[in-house]
Amino acid sequence: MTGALPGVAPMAVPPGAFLVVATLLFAIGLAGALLKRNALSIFLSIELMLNAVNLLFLTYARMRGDLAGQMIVFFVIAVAAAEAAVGLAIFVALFRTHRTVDVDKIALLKW
Amino acid sequence: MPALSGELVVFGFASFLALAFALLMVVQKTPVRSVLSLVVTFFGLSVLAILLAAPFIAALQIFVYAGAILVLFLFVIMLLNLKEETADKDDRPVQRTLGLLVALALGGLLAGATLRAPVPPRGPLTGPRIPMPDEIPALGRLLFSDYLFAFEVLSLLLLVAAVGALLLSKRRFE
Amino acid sequence: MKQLWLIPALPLAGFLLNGLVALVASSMRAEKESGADHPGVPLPYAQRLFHGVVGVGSVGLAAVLSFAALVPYALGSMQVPEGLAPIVQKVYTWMAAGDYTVDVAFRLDTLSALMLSFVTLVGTLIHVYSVGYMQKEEGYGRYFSYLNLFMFAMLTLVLADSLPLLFVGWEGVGLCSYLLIGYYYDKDFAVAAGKKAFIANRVGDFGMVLGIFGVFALFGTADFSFVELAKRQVLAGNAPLGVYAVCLLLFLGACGKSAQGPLYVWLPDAMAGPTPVSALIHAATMVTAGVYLIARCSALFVLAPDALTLVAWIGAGTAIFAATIGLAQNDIKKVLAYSTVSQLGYMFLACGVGAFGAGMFHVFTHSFFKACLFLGSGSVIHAMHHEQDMRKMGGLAGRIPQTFRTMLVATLAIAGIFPLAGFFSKDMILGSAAASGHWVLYLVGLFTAGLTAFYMFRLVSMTFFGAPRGHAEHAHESPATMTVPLWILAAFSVVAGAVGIPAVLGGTDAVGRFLEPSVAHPPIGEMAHGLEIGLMLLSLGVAVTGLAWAWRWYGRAAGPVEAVSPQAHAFYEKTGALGRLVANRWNVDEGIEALVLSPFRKIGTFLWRGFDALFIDGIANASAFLVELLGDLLRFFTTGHVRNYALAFTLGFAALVAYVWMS
Amino acid sequence: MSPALATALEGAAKIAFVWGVVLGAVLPNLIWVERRMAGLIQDRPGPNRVGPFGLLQAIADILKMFMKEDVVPMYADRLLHTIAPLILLVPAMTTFAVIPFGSSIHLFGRDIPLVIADVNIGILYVFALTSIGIYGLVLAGWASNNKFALMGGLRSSAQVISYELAMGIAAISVLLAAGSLRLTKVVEYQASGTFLGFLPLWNCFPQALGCMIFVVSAFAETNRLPFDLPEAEAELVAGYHTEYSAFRFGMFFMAEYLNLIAASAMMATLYFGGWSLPGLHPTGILGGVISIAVFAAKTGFFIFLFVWVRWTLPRFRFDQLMNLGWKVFLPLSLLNLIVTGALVLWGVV
Repeated sequence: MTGALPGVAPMAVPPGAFLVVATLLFAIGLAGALLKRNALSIFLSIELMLNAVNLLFLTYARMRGDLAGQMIVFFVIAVAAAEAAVGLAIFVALFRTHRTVDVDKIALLKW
Repeated sequence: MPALSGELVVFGFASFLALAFALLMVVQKTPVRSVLSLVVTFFGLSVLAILLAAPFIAALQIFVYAGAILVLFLFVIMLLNLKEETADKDDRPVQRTLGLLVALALGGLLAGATLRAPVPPRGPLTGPRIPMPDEIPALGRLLFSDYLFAFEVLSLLLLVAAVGALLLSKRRFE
Repeated sequence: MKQLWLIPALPLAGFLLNGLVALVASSMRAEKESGADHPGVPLPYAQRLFHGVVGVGSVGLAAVLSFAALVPYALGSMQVPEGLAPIVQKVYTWMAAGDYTVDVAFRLDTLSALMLSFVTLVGTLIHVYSVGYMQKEEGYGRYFSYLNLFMFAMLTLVLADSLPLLFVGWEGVGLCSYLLIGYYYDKDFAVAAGKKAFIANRVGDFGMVLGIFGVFALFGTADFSFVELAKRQVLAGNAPLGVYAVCLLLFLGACGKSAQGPLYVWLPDAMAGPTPVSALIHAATMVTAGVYLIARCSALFVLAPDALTLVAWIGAGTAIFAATIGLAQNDIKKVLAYSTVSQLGYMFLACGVGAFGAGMFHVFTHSFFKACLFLGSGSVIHAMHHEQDMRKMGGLAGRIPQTFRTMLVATLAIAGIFPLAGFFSKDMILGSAAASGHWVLYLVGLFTAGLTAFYMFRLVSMTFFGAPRGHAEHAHESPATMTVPLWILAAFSVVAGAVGIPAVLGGTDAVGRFLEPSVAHPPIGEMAHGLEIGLMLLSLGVAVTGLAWAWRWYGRAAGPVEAVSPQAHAFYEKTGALGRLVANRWNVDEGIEALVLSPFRKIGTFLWRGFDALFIDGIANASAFLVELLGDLLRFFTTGHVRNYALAFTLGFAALVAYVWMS
Repeated sequence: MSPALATALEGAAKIAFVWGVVLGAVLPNLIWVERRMAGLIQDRPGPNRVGPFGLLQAIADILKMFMKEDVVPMYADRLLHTIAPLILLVPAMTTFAVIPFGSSIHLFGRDIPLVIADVNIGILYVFALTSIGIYGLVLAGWASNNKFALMGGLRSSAQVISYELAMGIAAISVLLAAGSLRLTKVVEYQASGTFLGFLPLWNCFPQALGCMIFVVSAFAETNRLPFDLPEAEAELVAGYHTEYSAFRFGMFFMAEYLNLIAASAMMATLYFGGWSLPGLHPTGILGGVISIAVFAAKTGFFIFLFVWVRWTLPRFRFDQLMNLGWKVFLPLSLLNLIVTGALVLWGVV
């Protein structure tokens, strides 16, 4: 793992550790998204994945000593907010019509 | 591997917290509980963010994610009054096993790839250097100069999302 | 006058105002009484007043402005021998393609000044007239908005400084003509007539557009500076073949608009529109646009003498042809329509022999007496409660004296009786025809003059003299709004000739000199004064003969409707087939139907049934079928379970990552 | 001793001081004050038996709570039911960390700023914690497995989220003026000059609207009357803490009052110049003490306001509450933001 760029304050914790944590979180989130049947839980898992990526960005930002990374995280969080609002609204509407949010029971994307 | 410093301890603790509760979130059957475990995970993440010299992002994480988005989740869960996932027997074993495998495989792949990857683009630094004592003004300046367009678009997106959510969750039929 | 653009802009504003108010009002009415237009239900007085004021006011103002513009210019231009330089005012750049730009620019030179003078004058008068004539009409507002729109288009056409802009006006007047012919849209024949006019014009405009392209190709510009270029080439004395083609194309356009040659067919049918419209659009202004175009491009035409000769022959042919048809028409407006066609023929004849000034002069005078005649006929129809068949009229002289007197004056004018306007203009044409050595054309023109005199006086006699037939007893004179314009026009048809009194009669052919700077004047042979005088007397004699003959046959027309004139009847009996042919308008419409339309219809049917339905649709259906097959195939992959999709997606992503890593 | 150790000691001392004051002194008396005020306003004596003027009433109450039986409903979610009060309590107690309760005093040869942690994200920190506090209510409501409690939880979450918006935007305009998220900076800014020449530069003057919004929203955030919908006795028995008893209930009780105190402190800090006072330039130990006193006085006033309002105003209806939050306060706060921006732009403030 190459260290930080020259001219950037060294980190007490090896950046690689952060990266590993991030990827693991991502994997966990992915597993959740694939395994859960409750739409809300899936959504939660996706949020987790988003945050894993955020962590990745922060780490790289720190490694490069570049604020841009944090900027991107900021945007991701904001977009996530919008996405959550709409997604949850969809689930509410869905529940109203189908009385469930179990994605296996709602196979609508079908001919 | 540097010596066991305070920072390292904090890192270990925080990351453990994050990972453990993330797992908990996935295995949890009760939606409410998984939400809560995710909240804890986010705490861990925000601690990590502070370690990465991004206190603002850390606070944002708590404020927006834990404080708003996940509360929204809780709110919806309670509104729909979702109890435990009904019928624990998953009628799609293939999906289950395959999903698990793929998830693990991808996780491994990504871990490997990220570790092998060099520090991403070695171009000139766009923003000012971190860590710095107070990065918030710098962030603000960046936000309203280089990222202004993105920022405006974002505001538009939020507006649209708000309207859309309102429209979707409005009771049309009764 | 600095703002030429105001002149067309005013009627445009009027159009917008009138149209808007009319729309709103009619929609409100539609809400009140179900159904928009109730024929015969007059509008509320306030609205009528508004439309009238706006309609007349805008055009009248435009007229005032244009006279304020052209009078000083004309006077100034008369002072200097070579005339003043044209005033060109650019409003804005319309199109810019590369280094070539088309501006919306307006041009005031002697030619457009001449046109401007009578277009605005007659236009205003006819607007005034319409206020009275259309009073009872439901579509009052619609009518005035269209009329204003027409004035806008016509003025654009006249003032345009470039062929493209002229073409805008050209199409604009075409559109308004269409709209106004079909003004009574609940009558099938009106609608059909509108369509006919539009399509016939399309044929012409096709030539027109190509002509414009051609001009651009020849001179690298389409604004009227090309005229100068053409002029210089006159000096150089070389006429490439292209010029010839372009001239023919432009002439085709002119034919369409001015109802020449086979394209005349739409004009008689156009009489389905309200009479003032026939007067304004289909007699005085729009139909002369063709002549104006030729005069405009005279410098170009001069380069292609053969084309000019063709113009002359077609003009002469149309003149006599239409005149013969005019002989046997019984619909008062139809007679006038054919007379218009015939007179336009004269104008083209003049242009053809190179006497563009004479042509424009006739345009000028003709606009007055023909407008007067049409308005007069309108007044008659008004008096007869929309009866147009002359056989059902007669003896109206005493009942509607003003109409009678004005129409009589106009008739004498068009017949070419000295010293009325028609005499000078027509005689100038005949004179130049003779002078240019086209004696055949001269004779044709002369004969046509006789015919003109005959059928025009026939019209007057059948309408005003003899014993009243049909409901002629209870005819009543029209309101002042209609008679006053009649008188004014009549006055003009008396004096308008004064501007063109030839040298021999002690005049100073003012028009000719006036137009000199803006139209070409190829050398036309000179005539001995004696001969000139002689020819004048001759044409005068012919005209008088025609009048007398008409009087003899129809003057004391009485008796039953079908046989108004025994002599005429007998005559047609004698001539037999020919007579019937004339009475049937030479079966032109039937001929066109047989030779042009039905083949086209057949081709269209084939393309529709055979090509479109089988081939094109076949392709579409086949592809749709294939897609469906494919869909049936893919359908098995869509389980509809989100998680499956997610899984597949992830697998793909994993594969991608693996690949990136390995490579 | 090493600077690190000194810093640690200093921090510990400050924490001890703040919590000591808040928990030991303010909280119990606050309970007493509230009940006495209630009495006063409702024209009855109120607690006056235990101790002089019933001053020991609070102690008595607390003792009672600890001695009562702690009941957990049968079908409740035990875990969540247990931790819910804690989730509510902890943020309430940690909020004070960033609030500057005084200028700074010079002690033992070191300059000690009178704030526990002067972090550069001060206000954000406070908001983050309050937003965490919601979980306490929501979970309490949900875990009790009781419809009233659930309703209470739902209401509280909806209400708090809604009013956080208006509150946050109001606060943003404060930051705009102060130019920093640091609460110390905010206070210094307010102490720095005058507004329109004769007023102190307290944000409550240039941003009267924002101040009003913030104060009212604070009532909603702390679930105090007239916005105590989550625990509306009339409709929901006791709302989210219906199923709580003994010291668990006590925790909710404490948390509510702590939030109340924290909110008052925030108002004082954001809008009323914190520890500053026009013409007062605290120096040395005495100055520090005075500044603390000033701060305490301001906070005290707002606490009093809270109590006063509670016993004076009737409760809103929930839809009214929501309308007020979304349709009135949110636009108004935005307006306030714009106006403040203009003021800053033209250098008025």
